[in-house]
Amino acid sequence: MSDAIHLERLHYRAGRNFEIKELDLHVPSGSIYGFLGPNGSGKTTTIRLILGLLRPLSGRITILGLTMPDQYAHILGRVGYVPEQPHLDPTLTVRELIDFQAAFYPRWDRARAEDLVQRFELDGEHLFGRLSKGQKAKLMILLALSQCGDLLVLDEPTDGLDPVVRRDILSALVTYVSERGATIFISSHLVHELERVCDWIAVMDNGRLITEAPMEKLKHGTKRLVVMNAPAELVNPPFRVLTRESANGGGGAGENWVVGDWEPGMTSYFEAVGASVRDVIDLDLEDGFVELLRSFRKGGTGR
Amino acid sequence: MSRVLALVSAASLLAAPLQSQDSLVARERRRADSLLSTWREAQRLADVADSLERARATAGSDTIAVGGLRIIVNPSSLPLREAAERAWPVIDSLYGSAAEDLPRYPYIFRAVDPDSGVRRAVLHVGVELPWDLDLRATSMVLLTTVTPPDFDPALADWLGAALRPALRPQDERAAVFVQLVTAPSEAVRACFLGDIARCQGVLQIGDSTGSLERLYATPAEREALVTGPFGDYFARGATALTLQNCRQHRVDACTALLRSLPPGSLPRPLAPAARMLLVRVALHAGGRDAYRRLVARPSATIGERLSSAAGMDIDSLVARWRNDALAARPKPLTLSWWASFAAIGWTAFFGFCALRSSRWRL
Amino acid sequence: MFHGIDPRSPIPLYAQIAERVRLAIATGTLGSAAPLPSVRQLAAELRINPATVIQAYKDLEAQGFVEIRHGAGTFVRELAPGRRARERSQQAVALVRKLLAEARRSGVSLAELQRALETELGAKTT
Amino acid sequence: MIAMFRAVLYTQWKWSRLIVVLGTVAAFAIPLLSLQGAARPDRGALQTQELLGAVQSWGALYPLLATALGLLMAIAAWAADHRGRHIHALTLPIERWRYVLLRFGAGVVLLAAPIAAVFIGSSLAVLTATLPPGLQSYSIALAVRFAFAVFVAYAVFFAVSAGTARTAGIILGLIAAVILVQVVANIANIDLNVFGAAQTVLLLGPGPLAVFTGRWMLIDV
Repeated sequence: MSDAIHLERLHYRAGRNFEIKELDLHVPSGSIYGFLGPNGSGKTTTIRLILGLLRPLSGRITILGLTMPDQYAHILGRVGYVPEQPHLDPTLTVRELIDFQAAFYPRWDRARAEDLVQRFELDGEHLFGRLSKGQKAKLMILLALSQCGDLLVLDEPTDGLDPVVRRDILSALVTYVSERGATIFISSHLVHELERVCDWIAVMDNGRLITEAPMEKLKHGTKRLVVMNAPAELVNPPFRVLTRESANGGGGAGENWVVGDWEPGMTSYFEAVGASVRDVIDLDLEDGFVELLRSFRKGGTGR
Repeated sequence: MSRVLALVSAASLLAAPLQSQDSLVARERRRADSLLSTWREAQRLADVADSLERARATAGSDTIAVGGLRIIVNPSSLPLREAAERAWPVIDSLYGSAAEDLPRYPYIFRAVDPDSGVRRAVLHVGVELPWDLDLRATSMVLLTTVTPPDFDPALADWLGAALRPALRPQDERAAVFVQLVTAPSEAVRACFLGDIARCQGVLQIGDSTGSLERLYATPAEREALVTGPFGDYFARGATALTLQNCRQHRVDACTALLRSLPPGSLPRPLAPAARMLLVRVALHAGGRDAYRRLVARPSATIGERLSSAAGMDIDSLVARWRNDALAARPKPLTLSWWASFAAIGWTAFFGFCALRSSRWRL
Repeated sequence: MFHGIDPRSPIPLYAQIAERVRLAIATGTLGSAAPLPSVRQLAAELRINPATVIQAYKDLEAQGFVEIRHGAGTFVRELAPGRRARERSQQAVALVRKLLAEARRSGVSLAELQRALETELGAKTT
Repeated sequence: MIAMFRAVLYTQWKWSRLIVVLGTVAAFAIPLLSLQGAARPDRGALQTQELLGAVQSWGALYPLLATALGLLMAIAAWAADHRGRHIHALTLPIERWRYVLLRFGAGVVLLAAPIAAVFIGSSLAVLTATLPPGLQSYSIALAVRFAFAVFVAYAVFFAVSAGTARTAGIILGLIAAVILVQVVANIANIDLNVFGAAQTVLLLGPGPLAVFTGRWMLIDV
């Protein structure tokens, strides 16, 4: 069980209109795990379930090998959390907040905190309420990193921040990972950022997990094909057909397909069924993500 | 001869009115006598009516006799016998040998159902008791309604209350202590500090002349007395002006006003409890016949009667009274231990509620 | 040396990094025994996953370009003289191949491509 | 554990500084003001009664001050958490009951200042004033009663403000239920005196408010 976060058949319902059913999530420890999904897809809810802020109806949650919610105090001691909205008290100054957090975390690294204060150019005597959005985000990251936790759970840490602040935060995160070998669980809908940093990606929509795969497999496994005179029905293809449209104005039987789990050698399959692949176009993570979502919403195959 | 005749006629003329005067006087006397006889007749009739009423009230009810107590009551479930057995020793210890005359003053009770609405014959003699009283309440009734044997008016006036056994002697002594400390009169404070003579003055057991000086010596007291209880009494009429002067701290005006009060209406610095305690101390010191000696000479001054009852001179009696009062400082009404435990308990309880009600998760 | 790394391109990041290092070695900007930036430093600078940098360095070591001394860092190996020339010609071939694929996709015929090359090269040599 | 308590204490102090300082000054001043009258021997024997009257009237301020301190400190304790919807507190690595205990303890420690001020104030007042004969000072008893009043008030309001709207609703529901029962009893003229019972339970007897309704006399017989 080397997973930092292990969710099994998680079931949670909030009111009538939102529900998480049969959620299985495995975050390998030491990885940077991206958690993609449109707004309102249950990302924040999942994070709150992971941190024990919410109690699921059923399902097992194992964080860093400890079961939640029984040992939630120990778990939280080793997890750094940065929420979507600042959750710190605006009437305390930066220095006071740092001292407050320091008292609660056994492995608090005062040197790292001081270093980050310098690097993020934060003014110790400034009231948290009066900090800018970027400074607040930096302070929360600072607090999370200074805890020297084995797992960082970040809920859209760089959302709505200017590139300079984002760059500082990302480099601080990456430095931390390389120094401590910690696991990072980033939920975001800034695909480029995740593409750059993550080595695992999960996509979630409307409370259900669409796919969970290493970045390379997900990114290179999704291709757009220009296929000529393809047969209507395909008999158990080695790849997954996400969407299939007839090319507009391509003349004849040209079709645009988007396929998942694509391996380079699979064009041979088309020759076997008498079709031909005129072109294989690579998709970056964003296009792949959009296609995945679209096919999923049209009721395509789950995984 | 004529002058003599003239004198005689003049005298007779003069005497006529005198005679009529005499006849007037005689007539007046005759009328007074007849009034007196009709008054005695009425008195006799009243006694007869009383005895008839008494006979009617006591008709058909049995009599309980315990020690000197006689209780005439209609048959009921009231535990009168046991109550009498508990009350008699207390009464006997108070009145001592005089308790033997108590049978002359029997209790007359009528046990009634407190809830019933039926109209009952109005009873002019005796007391109606609800028949569901428990033992303690019944003995309490016996103690509080005993008629002190041959209790003369002079003693009653001075005491201000009937002399009956004290239900809670300790509270009475504590009340006296509080009065000695808080009474707004220099004399009382001096008595509290040990001046036995001032104590006697305040207890008003000596001669009653010059009481104003003795009881309300300082100007502040007199002014407080005038502007306080007698404020509106003096406000009307001629005394309004002197009242105004008295308010401007002119002590002579205040003194004049107080002197103008009818005798005996000067408020007493000490409440009846103080004098009651003095009598109890005297009876206690005097032994069994103390009460009899106390009521023996109604014409003597209170001081003499008390000292004869107590069998000691008045100064040492008052000194003993003062010591008793001072020894009875009331227990300070600070936080009792169970209240502190209750407070701690409630604090812990609400602390626990805070835990239960605080948010364990979002 | 590593500017312009594009995470969105289909070529994986570790491949791009390895490419840039080989190019640097080929053009001589990285002399023999020159140190490469540490994993932590490069990852922080490019804001990419340290694992990606490690993989890139491992590939380079497999191809014999660099040598990873544990604890001391990564250094360029001593290359045989011909190796740099061969590396450069491989780079040229890769470039040409990319050019041809691009031409085909945009429908340019081989003849036109050749004429454009001569005019460009001609302009360059005169 | 000590470090955590110090951290919580510091934040609590920062939020309730004003309350504690004002409370301490008031708690120190009331006993002194109540004994002002003692210094007028010219009133002679009247001084005793006037002094007792003054002490009695000033005495009524103690329970009010105690309630106010309890209420404001409880609000200060939970205001920040409510603003942040408890997320920060719930992500701290300690059990919830330990966190609530720390908050409660911090409040109690801070409330010690006004309590000490009452004791010091009353002792000072008693020393400086010349009491009429027969009267005694009860500064310790007063301070102890004040302490209990403050702690009970703090505990009550701490419980209420710690809770969610749901618990506040429950409490209000309870009160409404009691009123309803009383009204129904009156209509059906059942002999049921709920208010009387509630009053005896709460105020007299060992109820939570008994400590408030006692005698707040610094000077007494």
